[in-house]
Amino acid sequence: MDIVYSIRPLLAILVSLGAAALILASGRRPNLREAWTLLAAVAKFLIVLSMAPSILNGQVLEYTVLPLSPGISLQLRVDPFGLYFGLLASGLWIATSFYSIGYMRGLNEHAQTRYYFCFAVALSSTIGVAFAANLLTLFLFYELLTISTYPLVAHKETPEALAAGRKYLTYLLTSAVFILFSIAYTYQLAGSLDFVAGGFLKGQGSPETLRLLFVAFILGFGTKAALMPIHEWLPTAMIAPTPVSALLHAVAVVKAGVFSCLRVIDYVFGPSLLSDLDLWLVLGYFVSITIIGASLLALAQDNLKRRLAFSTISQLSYIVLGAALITPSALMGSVLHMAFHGFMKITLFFCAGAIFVKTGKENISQMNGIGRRMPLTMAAFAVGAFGMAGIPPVCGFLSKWYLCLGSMEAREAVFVLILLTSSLLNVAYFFPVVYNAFFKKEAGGAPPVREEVSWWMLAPILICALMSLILGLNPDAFIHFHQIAGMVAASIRGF
Amino acid sequence: MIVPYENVIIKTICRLLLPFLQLYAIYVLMHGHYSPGGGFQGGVMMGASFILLVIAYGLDDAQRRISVKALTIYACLGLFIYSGIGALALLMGGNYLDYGTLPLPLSSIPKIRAMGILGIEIGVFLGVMAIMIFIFLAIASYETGGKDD
Amino acid sequence: MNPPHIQATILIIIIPLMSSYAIPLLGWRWKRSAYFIALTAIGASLVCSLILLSTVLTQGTIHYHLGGWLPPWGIEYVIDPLNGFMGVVVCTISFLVTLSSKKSVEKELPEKKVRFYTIYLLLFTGLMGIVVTGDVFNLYVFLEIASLSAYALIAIGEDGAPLASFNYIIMGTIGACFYLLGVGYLYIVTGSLNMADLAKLLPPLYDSKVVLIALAFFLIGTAIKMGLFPLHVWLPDAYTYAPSAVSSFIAPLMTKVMAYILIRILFTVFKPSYVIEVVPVASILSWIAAVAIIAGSILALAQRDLKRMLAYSSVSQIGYIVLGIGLANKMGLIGAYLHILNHAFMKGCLFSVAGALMYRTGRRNIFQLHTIHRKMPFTMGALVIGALSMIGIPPTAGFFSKWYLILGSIEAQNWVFVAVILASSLLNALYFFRVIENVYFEVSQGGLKEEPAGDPVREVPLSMLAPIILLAAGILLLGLYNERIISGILVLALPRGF
Amino acid sequence: MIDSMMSKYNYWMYIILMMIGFYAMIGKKNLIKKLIGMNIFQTAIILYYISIGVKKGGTVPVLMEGLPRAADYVNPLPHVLMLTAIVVSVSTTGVALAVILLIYRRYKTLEEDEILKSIR
Repeated sequence: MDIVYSIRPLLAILVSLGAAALILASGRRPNLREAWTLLAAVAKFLIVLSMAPSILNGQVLEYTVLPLSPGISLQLRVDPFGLYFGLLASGLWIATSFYSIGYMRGLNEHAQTRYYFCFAVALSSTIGVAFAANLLTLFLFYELLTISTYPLVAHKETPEALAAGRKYLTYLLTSAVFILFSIAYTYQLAGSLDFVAGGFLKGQGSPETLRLLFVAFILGFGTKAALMPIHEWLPTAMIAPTPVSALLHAVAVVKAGVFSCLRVIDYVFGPSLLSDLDLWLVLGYFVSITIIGASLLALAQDNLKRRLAFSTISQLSYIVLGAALITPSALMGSVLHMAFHGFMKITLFFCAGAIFVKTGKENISQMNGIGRRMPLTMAAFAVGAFGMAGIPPVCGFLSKWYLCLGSMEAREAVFVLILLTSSLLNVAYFFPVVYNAFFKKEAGGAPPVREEVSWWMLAPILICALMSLILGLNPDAFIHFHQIAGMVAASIRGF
Repeated sequence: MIVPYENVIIKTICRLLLPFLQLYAIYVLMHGHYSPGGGFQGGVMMGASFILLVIAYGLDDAQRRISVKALTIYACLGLFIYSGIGALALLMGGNYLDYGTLPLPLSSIPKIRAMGILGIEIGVFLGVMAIMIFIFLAIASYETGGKDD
Repeated sequence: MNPPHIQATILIIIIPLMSSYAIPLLGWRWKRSAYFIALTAIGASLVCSLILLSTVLTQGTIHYHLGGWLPPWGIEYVIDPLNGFMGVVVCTISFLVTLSSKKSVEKELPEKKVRFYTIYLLLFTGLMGIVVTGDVFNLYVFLEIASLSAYALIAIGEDGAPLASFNYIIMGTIGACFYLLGVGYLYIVTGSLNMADLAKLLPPLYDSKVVLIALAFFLIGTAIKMGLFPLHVWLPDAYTYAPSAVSSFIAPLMTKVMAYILIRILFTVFKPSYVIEVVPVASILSWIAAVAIIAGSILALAQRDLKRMLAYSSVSQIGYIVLGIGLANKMGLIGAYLHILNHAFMKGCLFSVAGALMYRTGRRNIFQLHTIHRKMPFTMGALVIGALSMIGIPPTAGFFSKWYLILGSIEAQNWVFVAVILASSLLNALYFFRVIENVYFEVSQGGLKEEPAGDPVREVPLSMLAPIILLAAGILLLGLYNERIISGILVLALPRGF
Repeated sequence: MIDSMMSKYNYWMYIILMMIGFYAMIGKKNLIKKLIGMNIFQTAIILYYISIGVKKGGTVPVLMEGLPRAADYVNPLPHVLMLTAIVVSVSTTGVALAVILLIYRRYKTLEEDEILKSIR
C-alpha cells in the first residue's frame, strides 16, 4: 500500500466550506446563491472522483493539515472505504442540490440562505468524516455535522420543529459525550487514534475494559446510526423539509453514523478482537432487534415520511449487521448496502417531497390514485420500494444477497431468517403505497390530471431511480462501487 | 454639608495649629529616609491639617483654598515624581528604581541613593496628601450631589 | 546593566501605571484622549509581553531585580514560561476589550470617561503586576490594586451595582486578608518572601503545622478571589451589574489571574510533591472543582439574564481550571493552562457580545432577543462561535481544553471527573442552545417584534465589532493551533517534575 | 498546655479580634457595621504582623552607633509590610465608603434587608 501525499482530500472539504461563505455573502441574490451550491456540488464530486483512479490502483492518499494535540493530527486519508463514502455523499449531493432548488422555490420557503449555508457545511463535514484518518479528526467533523444539521431540522421554526431540533441535539450531543469518552479512553490505552484496517486495539487492555469501550462506542455512534432504542430522534426530525430528510437519511447524517460504526468495528477494534471478545454475536442480535422492530413500527405509520424513516432505521441496521458478522462477504454486503440504500432511499424521499409540493399530501391514506396524477414520480417510487424489499434487478437485491451469504459464512443462519423476514415486512409496508397509488381511485372522484413537479425536482428523482436499476444490473457501473467495496472487504485483516 | 462652627476659640486654635502641623509634616517627610517617618506619614499629616481646616472653617472655605482640580494635579504629580524617578533610573541604564544610577552631583553612590529616596518620598508625600483630602472632600460633600463621578 | 528586552519586565507595569495618572492630567483638557492613552498603554504592554515571551522561550527564565537589590531582600520579578504566557493572555484580551470599550463607555458613562479609564488602567496594572512578580507580598499589593479598581469599576454600574460592589469588597477583603495571613505564616517559619527562596527553604519544614495552615489560608484566599464554588456569591451580581465595558474586561481576566496565583502557590512556592502526597490538597481541590462545575452549570440554567447566565457559567468554568490544577498530572495541568487561555477568549467574546446587545438594544433578557440576528449578523455569529466553544464542539478552543482535562482525569483513573466534565458540557449545551434558539428562530414565541425606543437596532460600530470578531476568530484559531501552543509554551510552563 | 497557649498570647489576641471582625462582616445587616467589621479584621492582621516582628530588648531598626548586631534591633520588615497593608486598608475603606454613599443615595437606607426589598 503506497501512501501518496495529496492536497485533494482537503480541497474536497474546503470547496463546500468556501461555497458556504459565498452563499452567505450572496444571500440577497437567490440565483447566484444557488449557482454557488450547484458549482460546489459538482466541483466536490469531481475532486472526489479524481481520487478514485489512484485508490483503485491500490494507493492511499494522505494529507496532514496540522497537529491537533500531541501525537494526534488533523489528518485526512483517502482509503477505499473513505473514498466509497465520499463518492456516495458527494454524488448524491448533486442530486439533492437540484432537488432542493426545486423544492424550496416550489414551496417558497423562508430563510433559504441559512438553509443552503448549513447544507454546504453539512456536506463538508460529511466528506471530512469520510476522509478522516483518525478518531479525533472523525469526531471533529462528526460534531460539525451535528451542529450544522440542527438548523436544518428546526428549519420550519414552528414549535414542533423547534422541539424536533431540541430532540435531535439532545440525542446527538449526548451520544457525542459517549464518543468523546471512548476516544479519550482509546487514546489512553493505545496511545494512538489512527485507523488501521483490521484494528489497533488488540492486546491494549483487559477484555472487560475493551468490552466497555466497545459498548460506549456503539452507544455513541449508534445514535446517529439510529439503532433501536436510541432511534427516536430520526422519525421526529421528519418535520424538516424533504431535501433535509433526504440528506439526513440517504446522504450524510445517518450514513456518517453507520460509517463511523464500521470504522470502529473494522478499523479500531478489528474482526479478530471482536471475536475474541465475543462481541460480534451480541451486536448482531442487538441490531437484529432494530431490523425487525423498525420494520414492524413502519407498518403502523400513516405519514409517508415517517414510514420511510422507520424503513431507514431498519435498513441501517442491515449495514451494521453486515459489519458485525465479521465475514468478508457480509462486510462486502454492508458496504454495498450503504451506497445502494442511499440511492433507493433518496429516490423514495424525493418522491414523497414531490407529492407534498404538488398536492400538499403527507399521509398514505390520502394518496389513493396519485400514481395517475404523477406517473413518473410514482414509477420511481415503485423502483425504490422494489429495491428496499430486495427484489431483483434493483440494486437492493445485490447487497442483501451478500449479507445472506455472509450470515451463512458466519454459520449463523438465524440472521438469514431475520433478513428475509425484514424483506417480507418491507413488501408489506411499501407495496400498499404503490398499489393504492396506481390502482385505487382518488377520493374526490374528479378525473386525474397529469401534473408532475418541475424538472428541477423530477430529474433528480428519475436519475436516482435509474441509478438504482443500473447499479442492480451492473454494480460496477460509472463509479465502481462493487470494486471498491471488494477492496474494502479485502483490506480488513483478521477475519 | 459641613458648615463652619462659629466659635472663635476653635477658629483661632486651628489657625495657630495649622502651620505647625504642616511644618511637622514636612519634617517627618524630610527625615523619612533615614529615621522613622517618611512620605506616607508626612502626607497623612499634611492631609489631616487640611481636614482640620475643613472642620473649623467649613467646606466652602476649604474648597476655595484647594480645589478638586488642584488635588487631582497634586496626586498625579506625586505619583509622577515617584515613577518618574524610577523610570529615570531605567533611562540611565539601571534597573527600575535603582537610584544609584541617577545623575546627581554627589560624591558616593549611597549619598545618591539617599537623595533618590528623598525624591521618592516627596512624590509619595504629595500623592498621599492629595488623595487624603480628596477622599475626605468626596465623602463630606456627598449631600451636594453629583460628585460621585 | 540589563538589555532593553529584559527591561520590558518592568515596562509592562510602569507604562500602564504612569499612563493611568497621565489620563486625569490630560483628561481635564481633552476628554477624548482618555481612551487613546489607555489603548496605547495597553498596546505597549502587549508589545512588551510578546517580547518577554519570546525572550523567555529562547533564553530561559528572566530575573529582574527591582532597584538593583538582590533577592531575597529586594523584590524580584521573575518571568518564566508560565508568566510569559499569562502576560500575553492578559494583554491580548485587555487590548481587544479596551478597543471595543470606546463606544459603550461613551454611551453608558458619558460623564465619567476620564476617571473610568484611569481606574481601568490601574486594574490592568494590578493584573499585570500579579503576573510578573516573584514575591508573595508584592503579589498581595498588586492583588489589592487590581481588586480595589475592580470594586470601583463595578460600583459605577446600574441597578444593584453598588450593593454588588460592596459585597465584593467584603468578600474580596476577606480573601486578600487570608492571603496576607498565609504570607505572614510563611514569613514566620522561613523569614523570606521571595517565591524562589521560599521554595528552597520550605521542603525541610513540610512537617510543620504552620506551613500547612499557611497553605490553607492561601487556598481560601485565592478561592474567594476567583469565585470558586461555594465562595462565588459575589461573582454573579458583580458581573451582571457592572457596566458592559467592565464586565467584558473583568470576567475574562480577573478570575483567570487569580487561578494563576493558585498555580503559583501550589506549584512554585510549594513543591508539587507536598500538595499531592504530603497533604492531599490537590485532590480536595479537584473534588470541590467538580462540584463547582456541575453547580455552576445548573445555576446558569436557571437564569434569564444573559450576563448573569454567563457569570454563572464562569463559576462553572473556574471549576474546570481548578479541576485541572487539582488533577496535578501533565494532561490535567495542560488542560488547566489551556483553559485559562481559552476561557479568557470565550468569556471575552461572549461578554463583549452581551455588551454589544446592551449597546444597541438595552436588553439582557435572553427571551427578548428574537430576530436580532438579522440586525446584528456578525455579533450573533460571534455569539454562536463562543457558545459552541463553551459547549466544547471541535474544532473550537473549548473542546481542546476539555479534551486534555478528560485525558488527565482518565490518567488519574478518576471516572467521576470524566463524567462531571462530560455532563457539564451537556448542561452547557442546554443553556447556550436556548440562547441560540431564541436569537435565530423567530416564529417560536410568536415573535417579539417591537423595536426598543430610540435608534433602530443595527450592527454595532466597527470599533466594537472588530474586537468581537477577532475574539471569535481567536477561539477558532486557538482550537486549531492548540498543539503549537502546548508544545511551544505550555509544556515548558509545567512545574518541574511533570 | 496553658503555658504554651499563654506564651503565644499575641496569636490568641489577633484571632479573637479577627473573629469579631468576621462576625460583624457576616452577621451584621448594616453596611457601615460591616465596614467597621472589615476594618477590625484588617487591623487584627496588622497587629499580628507587628507582633511577630517584636523582639525583647530590641530597638528602633535604624543603624545606631554601638549596636552592631542585628539581634539588637526589632525586625523592621513586618512593619514595612504593614505600612503597605495599612495603605491598602485605608484605600479599601475609602472605596467602601464611596460605595456606601452611592448605595445610600440610591436606596436612602443602609440596612441590607431594606435594600434587597427595594431591589425586588
